[in-house]
Amino acid sequence: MSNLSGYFDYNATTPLSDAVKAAMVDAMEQFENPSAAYAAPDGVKTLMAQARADVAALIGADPEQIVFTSGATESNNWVLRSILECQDRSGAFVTSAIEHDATLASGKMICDQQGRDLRIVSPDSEGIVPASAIEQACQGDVSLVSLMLTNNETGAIQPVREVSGIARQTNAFFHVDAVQAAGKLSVDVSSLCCDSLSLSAHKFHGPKGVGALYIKNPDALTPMIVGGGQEAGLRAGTENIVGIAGMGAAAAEARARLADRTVHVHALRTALLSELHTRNLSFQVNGPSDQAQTALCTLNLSFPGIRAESLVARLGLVDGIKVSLGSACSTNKHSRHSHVLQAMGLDEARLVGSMRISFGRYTTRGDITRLAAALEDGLGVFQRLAAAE
Amino acid sequence: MSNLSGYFDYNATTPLSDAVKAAMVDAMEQFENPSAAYAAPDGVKTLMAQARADVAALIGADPEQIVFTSGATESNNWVLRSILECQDRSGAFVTSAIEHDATLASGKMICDQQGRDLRIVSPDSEGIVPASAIEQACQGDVSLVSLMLTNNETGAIQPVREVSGIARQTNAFFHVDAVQAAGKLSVDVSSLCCDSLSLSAHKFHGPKGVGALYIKNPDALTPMIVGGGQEAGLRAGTENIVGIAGMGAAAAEARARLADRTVHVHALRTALLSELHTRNLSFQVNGPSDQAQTALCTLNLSFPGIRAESLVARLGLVDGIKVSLGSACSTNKHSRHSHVLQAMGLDEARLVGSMRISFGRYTTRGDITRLAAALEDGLGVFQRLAAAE
Amino acid sequence: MFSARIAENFTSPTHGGELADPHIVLENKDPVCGDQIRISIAVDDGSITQVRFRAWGCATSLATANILCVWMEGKQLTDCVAATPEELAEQFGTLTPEQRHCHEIAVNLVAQLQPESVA
Amino acid sequence: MFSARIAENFTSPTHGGELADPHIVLENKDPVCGDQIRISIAVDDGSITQVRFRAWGCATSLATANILCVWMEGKQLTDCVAATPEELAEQFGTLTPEQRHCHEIAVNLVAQLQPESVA
Ligand SMILES: Cc1ncc(COP(=O)(O)O)c(C=O)c1O
Ligand SMILES: Cc1ncc(COP(=O)(O)O)c(C=O)c1O
Ligand code: FES
Ligand code: FES
Repeated sequence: MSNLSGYFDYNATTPLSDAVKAAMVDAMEQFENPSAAYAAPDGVKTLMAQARADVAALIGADPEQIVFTSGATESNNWVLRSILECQDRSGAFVTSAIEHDATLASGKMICDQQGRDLRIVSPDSEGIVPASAIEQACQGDVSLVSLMLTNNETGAIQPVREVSGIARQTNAFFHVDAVQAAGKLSVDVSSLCCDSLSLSAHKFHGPKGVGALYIKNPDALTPMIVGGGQEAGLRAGTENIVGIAGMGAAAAEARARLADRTVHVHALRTALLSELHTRNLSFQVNGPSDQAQTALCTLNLSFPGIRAESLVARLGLVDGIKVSLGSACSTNKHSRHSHVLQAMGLDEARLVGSMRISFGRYTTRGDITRLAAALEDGLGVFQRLAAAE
Repeated sequence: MSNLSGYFDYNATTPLSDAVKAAMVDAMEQFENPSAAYAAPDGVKTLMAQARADVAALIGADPEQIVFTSGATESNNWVLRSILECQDRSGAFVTSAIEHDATLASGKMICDQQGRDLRIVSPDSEGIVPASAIEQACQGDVSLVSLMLTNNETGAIQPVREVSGIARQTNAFFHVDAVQAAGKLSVDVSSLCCDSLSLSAHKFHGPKGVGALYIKNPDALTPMIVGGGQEAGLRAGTENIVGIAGMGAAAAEARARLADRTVHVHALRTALLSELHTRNLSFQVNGPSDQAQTALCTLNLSFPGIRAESLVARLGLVDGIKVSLGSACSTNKHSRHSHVLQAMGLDEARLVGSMRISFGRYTTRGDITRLAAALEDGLGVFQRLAAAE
Repeated sequence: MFSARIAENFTSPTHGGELADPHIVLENKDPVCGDQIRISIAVDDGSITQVRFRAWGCATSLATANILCVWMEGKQLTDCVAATPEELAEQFGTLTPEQRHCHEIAVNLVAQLQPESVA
Repeated sequence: MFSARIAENFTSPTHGGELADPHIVLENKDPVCGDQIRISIAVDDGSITQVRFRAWGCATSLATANILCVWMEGKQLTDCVAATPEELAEQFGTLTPEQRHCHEIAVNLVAQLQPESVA
């Protein structure tokens, strides 16, 4: 694990754990086609079945309800396309303003093409989408409701359980993006009462480019990718065996470590906040004030009077510390501000001054001190450079 | 490479080469998100750029024309959806009866939904789709023409170059499924004159679940999967870094070994045919009589009076030899006969008696003798058991 | 994909062949898949003394033929006639959905056994 | 993502600060991103003797401010005035498309330099 001590971008992606790497290396020897007719590919089938069982167990699902995909972007796109394009449902699509672009951008595209009613519900200033606001948006004919379980930028936990009741009442299909929750918080599909739920392996020490979609009733979705009938006909294409083996191992490990993780991450967060206070740094937390409503591995901060872009760059160049300016994906595009923080109604100065710190399994108490010291140093430098303004 | 000596199913999938495994293991250390804002993920970016360049070089494309996907099933589905769904093109979809289901099944589904004219062109009895038949099907308004370069079941090489001229004349978008050709024959997109072309890594010793789409003019396609803007906005989703590294290494190796491969595969085919003749086995070759029109690694045979299902099962159970009954994917479904051989007009007995033998890099001359001996033995057993009929 | 029982009866059939002068012949040709089985049976004093099969078909149907022969040989003819489909199914062990078709063939063959079928 | 030149001027700015009694002050506030730069300049006999900057902005704009200071200090004022955008661009090395914005800011700042700007 080269130089993980400065890594504070666990929400963007996580390193493969040793157990995951070992599972992937093992799977490299399982080369036969899972669809072959002859007697031998038992190894591959066992591997797939084990991985499916492990992923299912992580979220309290049955293995038959798990379909492997190329990641949560595909999983989210699939649900949207399947419900909004392939079925005779002409009702509105209700979602939140803080979803990942895998939901928001594809939802906009599809609804635009169809002239379908797209209702985007805003969060409150702490980044939580009120169930009541979703309820209000769910007037009349609604085909699909999609809500994330944990926001990637703020860690805010959304009222998914309540919203599932609202969706059920309006007869809408209810999808949950659990990418930032699975493997981090306890996720149970039956208590969430969702119709589908997406996962991505690389957020919990599995490989990138492999994910899953839980589907409560697999008949409810039409396939997006059609061909050789893999994944019970729901998702065609020769299976990503090495990736799926990695995802299974990651799920098993995440499940086993969940309790330890919670303690670890809580301690790190408490330590970071107290170090920032001790150093007299002024900052604001963007996200829920109530820790019970927050995935504690995420700390979105604004430093007043500071342009976070510079601070993040300095942390990277001078201190070898990696934090994120909003969602990692945004740097591919030309958006100026995090759409999540914007939707929360934060003012310009707070938007400009915001960064996301996220930590996890390999983060140590010492790393936290290093981060706090680097923040103190950088804030001093930029305050001095800007002194006259 | 455990027990590859009985493996004769290279067209279904191939084992990872050592170089590919090494590239994948290396890539497991490159965990950072390629979209991250901080200074560090140079490793990941370099890896992606190298893989893209290697895949591009394999087919004579520019790196900017290569988009990584989760495999050729996705690549084919994407082109069909993009051209047939997202654009203002209402013309027919012309394709052949011998395409992979990643084209045929998705084409049928999409055209059904839209009431679009689907024109499926039959091959001749040797498995080659005559360019003249495509030309005839291309009357009036045609939006998309899709043709495979090499058939997976017979090895028949299709007249792609000629068909590209026909497609151009009718103003149709021209897609080529080169999954069974890339890394096996020399494939050059500029001489093929296609608008897009799909590849799958696992057919040339790369990993399963990663592929690519060559797009001559990347603006010509709308994305199927939308989100974080990866792959220049054409294919969203966190990239399958380990898989892409493997595909790049596989492409580089396939390119370097192409000349050697041709010699090796030709020798194996000649040896197998001569062993079958020496042993006085009666069989028919399903596919082109002209070797110049055949990918020589594929030998589709029918044994008169034999039910191939039993022979294939016996080879597997008794001899540890793996050959295929038609396309591997079919075993997931309930189709009785290969749609390819059926389209060629073979009679029932020949269909029932057919199997596909495909070989490649790790096949030895000794393996060929083993296979011929096992075929002789199995044919004898079944002929004796059926003697009275 | 094949149970051990199916695999063994398929790869090492013990009862292939044809009796020169059988007392009973059972025949099945499946209208769907074309698989054929022909079983020749020798009966002595109500007891089945020898059974042989010829077959052309899928691996499971070849195994089915052999399993049937083994099952019948040495039995009383009347016991075989009286066997229920469930008893027959036991001989095959677990079958995948596609293989269950072969159980039907077996039932069909055994149904041709009549006490009076011995000349 | 940052050239070595930008990275160095950003992480180790040599000319941060403000002159107590500047002869010239250049100022830019970008209407789009809000980035601000203020450069104070001391001139002696037509020659720029000291330059310091204050800035609030992105990494590239902070680097820009420092690069400009280094470039001006020790030059003849008239030479700076006469500098073409291309000459200025050379000081920055290769910029990504987004960073080119900072070159424009530099051009804009230098354009405020007038021979007569010295009181
Ligand atoms: C001709 C052809 N096209 C498409 C595919 C599907 O590609 P993939 O295995 O990457 O899903 C295959 C192989 O399975 C193939 O042989
Ligand atoms: C909430 C959320 N949804 C979806 C995604 C997209 O998943 P993937 O990275 O597997 O494409 C991400 C992460 O990138 C995410 O944070
Ligand atoms: S397929 Fe018909 S009996 Fe086996
Ligand atoms: S972002 Fe405006 S100057 Fe850098």
